[in-house]
Amino acid sequence: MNVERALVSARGIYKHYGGIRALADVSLDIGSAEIHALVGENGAGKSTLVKIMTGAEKQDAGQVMVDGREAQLTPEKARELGIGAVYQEPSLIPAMTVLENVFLGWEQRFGLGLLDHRRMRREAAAALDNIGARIHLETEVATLSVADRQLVEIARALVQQARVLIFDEPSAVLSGVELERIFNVIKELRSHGLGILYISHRLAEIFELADRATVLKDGRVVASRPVNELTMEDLIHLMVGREIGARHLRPEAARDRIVLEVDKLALGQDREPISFELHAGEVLGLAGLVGSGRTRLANALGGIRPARAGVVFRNGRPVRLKRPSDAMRAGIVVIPEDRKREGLILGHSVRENLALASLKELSTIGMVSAKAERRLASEAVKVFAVRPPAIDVATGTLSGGNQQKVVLGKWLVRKPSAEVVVLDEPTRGVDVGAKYEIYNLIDALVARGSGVVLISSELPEVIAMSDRVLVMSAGNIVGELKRGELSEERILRLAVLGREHELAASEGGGDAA
Amino acid sequence: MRSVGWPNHWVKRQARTLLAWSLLIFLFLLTTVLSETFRSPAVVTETFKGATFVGMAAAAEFFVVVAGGIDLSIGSVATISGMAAAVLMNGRDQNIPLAVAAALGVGLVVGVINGLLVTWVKITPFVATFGMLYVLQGVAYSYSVNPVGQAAPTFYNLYEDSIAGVPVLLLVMVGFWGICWYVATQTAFGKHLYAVGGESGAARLAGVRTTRVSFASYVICSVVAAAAGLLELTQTYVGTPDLGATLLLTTITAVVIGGVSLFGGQGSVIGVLGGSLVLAFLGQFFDSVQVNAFFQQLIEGLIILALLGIYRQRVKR
Amino acid sequence: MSRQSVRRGSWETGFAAVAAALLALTACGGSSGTPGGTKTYTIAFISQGTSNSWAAQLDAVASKAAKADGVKLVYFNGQGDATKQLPEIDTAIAQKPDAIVLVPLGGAADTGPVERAMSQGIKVVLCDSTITSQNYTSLVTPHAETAAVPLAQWLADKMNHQGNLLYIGGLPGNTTTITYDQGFNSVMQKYPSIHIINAGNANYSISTAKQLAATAIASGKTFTGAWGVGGEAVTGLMQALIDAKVNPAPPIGGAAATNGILRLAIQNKMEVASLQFPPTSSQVCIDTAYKAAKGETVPKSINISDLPQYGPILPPLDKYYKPQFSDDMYVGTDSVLTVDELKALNLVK
Amino acid sequence: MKPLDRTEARSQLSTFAAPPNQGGREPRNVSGSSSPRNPVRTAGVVRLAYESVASTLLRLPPTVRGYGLPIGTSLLVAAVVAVVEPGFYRPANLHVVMQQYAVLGLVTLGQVLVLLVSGIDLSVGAVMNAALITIALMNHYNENLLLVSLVLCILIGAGVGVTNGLLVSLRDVPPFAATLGMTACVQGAILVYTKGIPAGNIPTALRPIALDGIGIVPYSLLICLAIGLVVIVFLSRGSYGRTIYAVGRSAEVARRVGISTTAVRVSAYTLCGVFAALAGIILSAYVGYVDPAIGGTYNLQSIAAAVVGGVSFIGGEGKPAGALIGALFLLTVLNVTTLSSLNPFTQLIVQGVVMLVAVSLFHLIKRGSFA
Repeated sequence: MNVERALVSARGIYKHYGGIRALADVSLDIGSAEIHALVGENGAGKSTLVKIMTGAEKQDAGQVMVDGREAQLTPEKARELGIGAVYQEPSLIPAMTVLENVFLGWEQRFGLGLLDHRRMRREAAAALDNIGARIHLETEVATLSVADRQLVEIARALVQQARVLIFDEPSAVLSGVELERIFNVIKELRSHGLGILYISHRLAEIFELADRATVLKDGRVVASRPVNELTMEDLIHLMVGREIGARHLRPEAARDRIVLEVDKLALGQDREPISFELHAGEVLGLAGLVGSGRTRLANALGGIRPARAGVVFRNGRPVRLKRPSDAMRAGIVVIPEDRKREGLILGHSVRENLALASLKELSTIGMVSAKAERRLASEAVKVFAVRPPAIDVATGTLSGGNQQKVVLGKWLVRKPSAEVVVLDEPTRGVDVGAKYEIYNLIDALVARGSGVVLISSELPEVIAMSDRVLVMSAGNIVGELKRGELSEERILRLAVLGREHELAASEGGGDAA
Repeated sequence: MRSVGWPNHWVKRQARTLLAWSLLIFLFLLTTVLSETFRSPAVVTETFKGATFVGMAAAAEFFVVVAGGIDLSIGSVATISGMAAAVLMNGRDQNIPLAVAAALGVGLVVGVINGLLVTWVKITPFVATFGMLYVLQGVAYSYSVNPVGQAAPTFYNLYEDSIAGVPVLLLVMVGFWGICWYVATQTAFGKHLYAVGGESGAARLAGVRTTRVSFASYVICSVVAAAAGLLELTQTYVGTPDLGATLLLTTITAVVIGGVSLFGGQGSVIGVLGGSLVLAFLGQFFDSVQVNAFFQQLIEGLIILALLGIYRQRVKR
Repeated sequence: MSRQSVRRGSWETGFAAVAAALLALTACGGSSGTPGGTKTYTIAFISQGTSNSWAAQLDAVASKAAKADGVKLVYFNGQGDATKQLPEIDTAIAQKPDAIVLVPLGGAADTGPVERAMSQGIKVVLCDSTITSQNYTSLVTPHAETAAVPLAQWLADKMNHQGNLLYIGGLPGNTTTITYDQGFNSVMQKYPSIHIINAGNANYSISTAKQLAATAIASGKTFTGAWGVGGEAVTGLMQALIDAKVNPAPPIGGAAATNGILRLAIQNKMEVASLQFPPTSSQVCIDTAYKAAKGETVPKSINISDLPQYGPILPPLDKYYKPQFSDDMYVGTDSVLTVDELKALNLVK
Repeated sequence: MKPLDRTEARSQLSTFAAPPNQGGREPRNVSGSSSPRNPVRTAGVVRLAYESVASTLLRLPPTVRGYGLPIGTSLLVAAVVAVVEPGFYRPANLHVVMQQYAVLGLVTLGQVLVLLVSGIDLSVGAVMNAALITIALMNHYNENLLLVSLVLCILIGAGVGVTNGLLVSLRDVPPFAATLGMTACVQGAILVYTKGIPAGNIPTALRPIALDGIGIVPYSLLICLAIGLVVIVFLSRGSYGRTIYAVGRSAEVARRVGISTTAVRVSAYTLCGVFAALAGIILSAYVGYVDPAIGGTYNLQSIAAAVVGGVSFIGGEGKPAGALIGALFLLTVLNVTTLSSLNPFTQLIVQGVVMLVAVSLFHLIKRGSFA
């Protein structure tokens, strides 16, 4: 694409953070009516580029051109020039209303700074309507679901007459219907002539959505081509620089011993109680849309948010799960979805994070043994292949994948080791290399006889890893699929439509879409 | 979780403000029932007038607190601005404009310094304004330990004058609170204050100039505090270095009773007005009903804790 | 979310219930009749309020005096806080009392409200401390300025008019502090050989005074005399000298005499000259206000120190010290209140 | 040729001098001086001075910055004091400083615990007052109850702390407001109980705690340092310390590893209350006379000491040892200004300015930048 036609283009961007190179000579064009995908492993520099193109950070060298002219971007300037962004971590103020958030930093006013409430209300309502979002304007954002928050952010970009819209991994927090909705919105926006920069880890999405893909690796552009000239293998190759062979399936677990039995666990009002069993050496996939109750179930098992009723048996004995320490005592471990908020203390060193769940074991008369702690941390760093393998660096400086390894390490180095491990989206926001290391870890877990519950929105991952899959929808388990029955369509159909439809569909001959 | 709004979302959002005002109405009724002396318009009017100084200082503090900061120096700003105005007025009407300008100028200078210390040098607001408190007190006392200056007659008559039976002071206050309400709710800047106090990172991404906003909040705070000191001069006639010393805690109490979250990002001007009136009417309650005065502070404390217990603040993550 | 709103609901209900109950309760005891016959005068007593033991004794004496005079005393609690007391004066004016007795907290700041009261024909008696203007009915106080003179003179003489004088200040800006300093300075400027070492302001706090004095004493300077503004400063000074084992202790001057200061002085054989700054003066204040309310002419200024029972306290101190009473009792309070009344104030051991 | 503004020149120069792909250097030195979001165009000279200090400090190796600088700064302060006010080092004065330090140090230790769990305690002064009143009233008639009264003081401190902690952790009340309300309650209760006249005695048997000691070192200081040592050790090495830091930095993560955040918070406030009560006892012993406003300035002083010593308001940042040094620094400034026989009002200004400069310097050392 030539520069004249591009709405926004980056030219030879360099950026360093404290001696670490984030971007080097990166150039990129976003044209009108184009969906441009930006892919790359974690730490490849995608987020940095987004920050620079939205004015949130300043490049060390290079230029950002808008309509062919060089622009000194600040967040306000970028907005004025029509560059909008939907961030991975929502940039909304929870305590403020939808309306206030949509127009934050872009308030429409009469003279004297008086706000034109009527006009803002009208425009916001129109924008939300446009993308099919049914959200009340006076609702406090704190009470909205993640998907709705993203819609609010899109509405925000729309009222600000953005011509270029940057999506920073929306699919990381969405799944299924919600994602489909966002995709439709994005395509609709393209048809109106907007330029879209779409960032994602999920390569399948790129092929569904994008016109063009740019691959970043170690802060450099390694390729920028139209999507129809690319295959999935090409993309993976470009991103990681090596082929990753298809994972071969683990031999099916011998389902002899039940390590966890969940009996009529009530997760909320108007929800059917949930029952299932988990065997030693088994990976039980838990699929479903975001908000289908998967995380709620995980939190109930971890004692993080106790269930309202029901019993959980460990090795046949009922256990109380009123608080996290109960679960820890019962040998149940829940690896949380949101590692930055729930999994790690970013200001702590890797060693301190790793030791956090084992404080009691490491202490005698209230004093933590420095030697035992170092031993534990060094061992974990080695076993979980944390890079760099230093135990005294601040956890916040690690990449997403390595942070995730620290979270896993924190829970899995505990002695005695947990027999039940619940992994909530363990590979979200993790680069391809780290992903496979995490899969190997799951293999190792089941090999030593633990039962694993794997919650994931990435269906290929669920299918490849699981011995059995439970599908949840609206807080209920709507179906169980054995290994032989697993396919993306079946899972998705269950997740979206619920049990009756699945039955009806299969009776009617199974003409799946 | 419902994504469609409730019909009572307004009540929910304004719950704290409503609570403060309910308390005020309750106090008002209680005092009316219990005390004969209170059933006089003059007494009620005086109580309202009595709330102006603390109320204005509370409004000043509101702007900083809602933007996520705190200003411990407002008492000394009010003191110094009052002294400066009294000295410059020196009892002469023609000096009023100069004196008013100087008093507000004092506020401006202190506000700019506070703002710079917090946003540029990046000292915790608590410590920056605490240090400022020391410095300003020292400056005030170094200038004079004795009362200084004299308010001009036209100026101090503001306290007693009335237009069509309505005290001028109350009109001034209605105007003042109106402006504060306007700035906080009807302007973009007001929205930005809440945004910066609520989630500064998100506000920055949304294009709000967060540094500028929190800087401005300190400037506004000090200027309004200076205006409060100026207004107090209508009541006292002379400038004195020891007046604002206890203002700080009273002010913060009013802000807290008014339902402003000290975590920032939540609260309303009308709530703060309610909070400062609650304090004034609570004092009036004790004076009118002649209850054992030793209980006053305890009851004040219990009210604060009870309200805070009811409010349940949203903790920032 | 739902759990939270349920909770909030129950709090609100509870709050409303308590409020309603209180309203109902208080509604019963509201009315009170106005006595017929002779006019009952109303005096608004704007006190320093619930802040320190001096104010508490002042209040107790005032209410006793009001009963004796048959006047209705309306009490205003200044809570020891000038900003809180200021608006109370104007509310008091709005209640149109026959007279106001004001114990000024912000002496300078109270100028405005007092002038407003006077302009409405309300008699204002200033009790124990003055304001900046001269526009009031009567001022009842030991004349701190003149009363400080004999004490300062005593101290200067004891120092043989030379050497270092350890000075602990009061509350800057406070009228009593200012007038007191004037009296002190008027004496000391006659003696250039006396070097005043200012250790700082104690803000009427014993513990601050003690810490300042201790630091000054530790600096190694020798002091031939010491002066404290306020009873708290004197007490802190004495404690510091005692604890630092300064022997012999330099002579000490300053107000105001409590039983405790006398006890310390006698027990440790210290020479202390002090001033009666009696909380009992509120009796005179109320009486004066009553007379003024009745329309009698009252003197513009009543110097408490001129009254025979309120003179300066110079060594020997034995005749002033009352071991049966507690440290907090100001010298002279027992001359007005009975032992039972003192007991009720925690003042009897 | 148009004369260049100094900062402008600098930034232009550095753009050429340090091509980004060379790496290694901190980029903030390059772009920091001309950030467009800066609220004010700052005077170039001040800024330059600032940054040269900042970059000098930054170039020091981390170990020097970690241990060397605090020690170096302390030595520097000690040297400055020796020149400005040599009287500071007189044994008698050191004795007085130690007596006063025991009180401030203890309160500061408590305050640090609360600050570390992202709280703040403004009720320490009230607890100190309550301690003094308790001792004075219970020993008014006889001194047999001394020990009982001391235990009661500690219980009161603990009670206030527990209430603060519960308000903060169970009802999510902002700590500032909760402890402020608590102050009003405690002071109010004192008033109601004493009717404004405390009228008791500080028993003479209590006084040696603060007045006597080994050489010039009073027992009170030994108590303070012993407690300080325990706090330092437990915060750096103990599992309790780990839970405190974890809760302060991320309560949610802490909760998920089975730490009861409520228990940790409440314990921090409780210890703070207990330390404040102890400080109240020691200060009572030191003053030796009933002063119902004994705790007056300790709320703000203890917070200032902690912050000067590097404890942050956001929780989980800072060390008790630093706070103890901060308290020493603060007390030294107060002592030296008192000794200096400056005008007391000038003393106030000096104290304020020194505090601001000290905190700024600390930030400078820690972040290495003012940008």
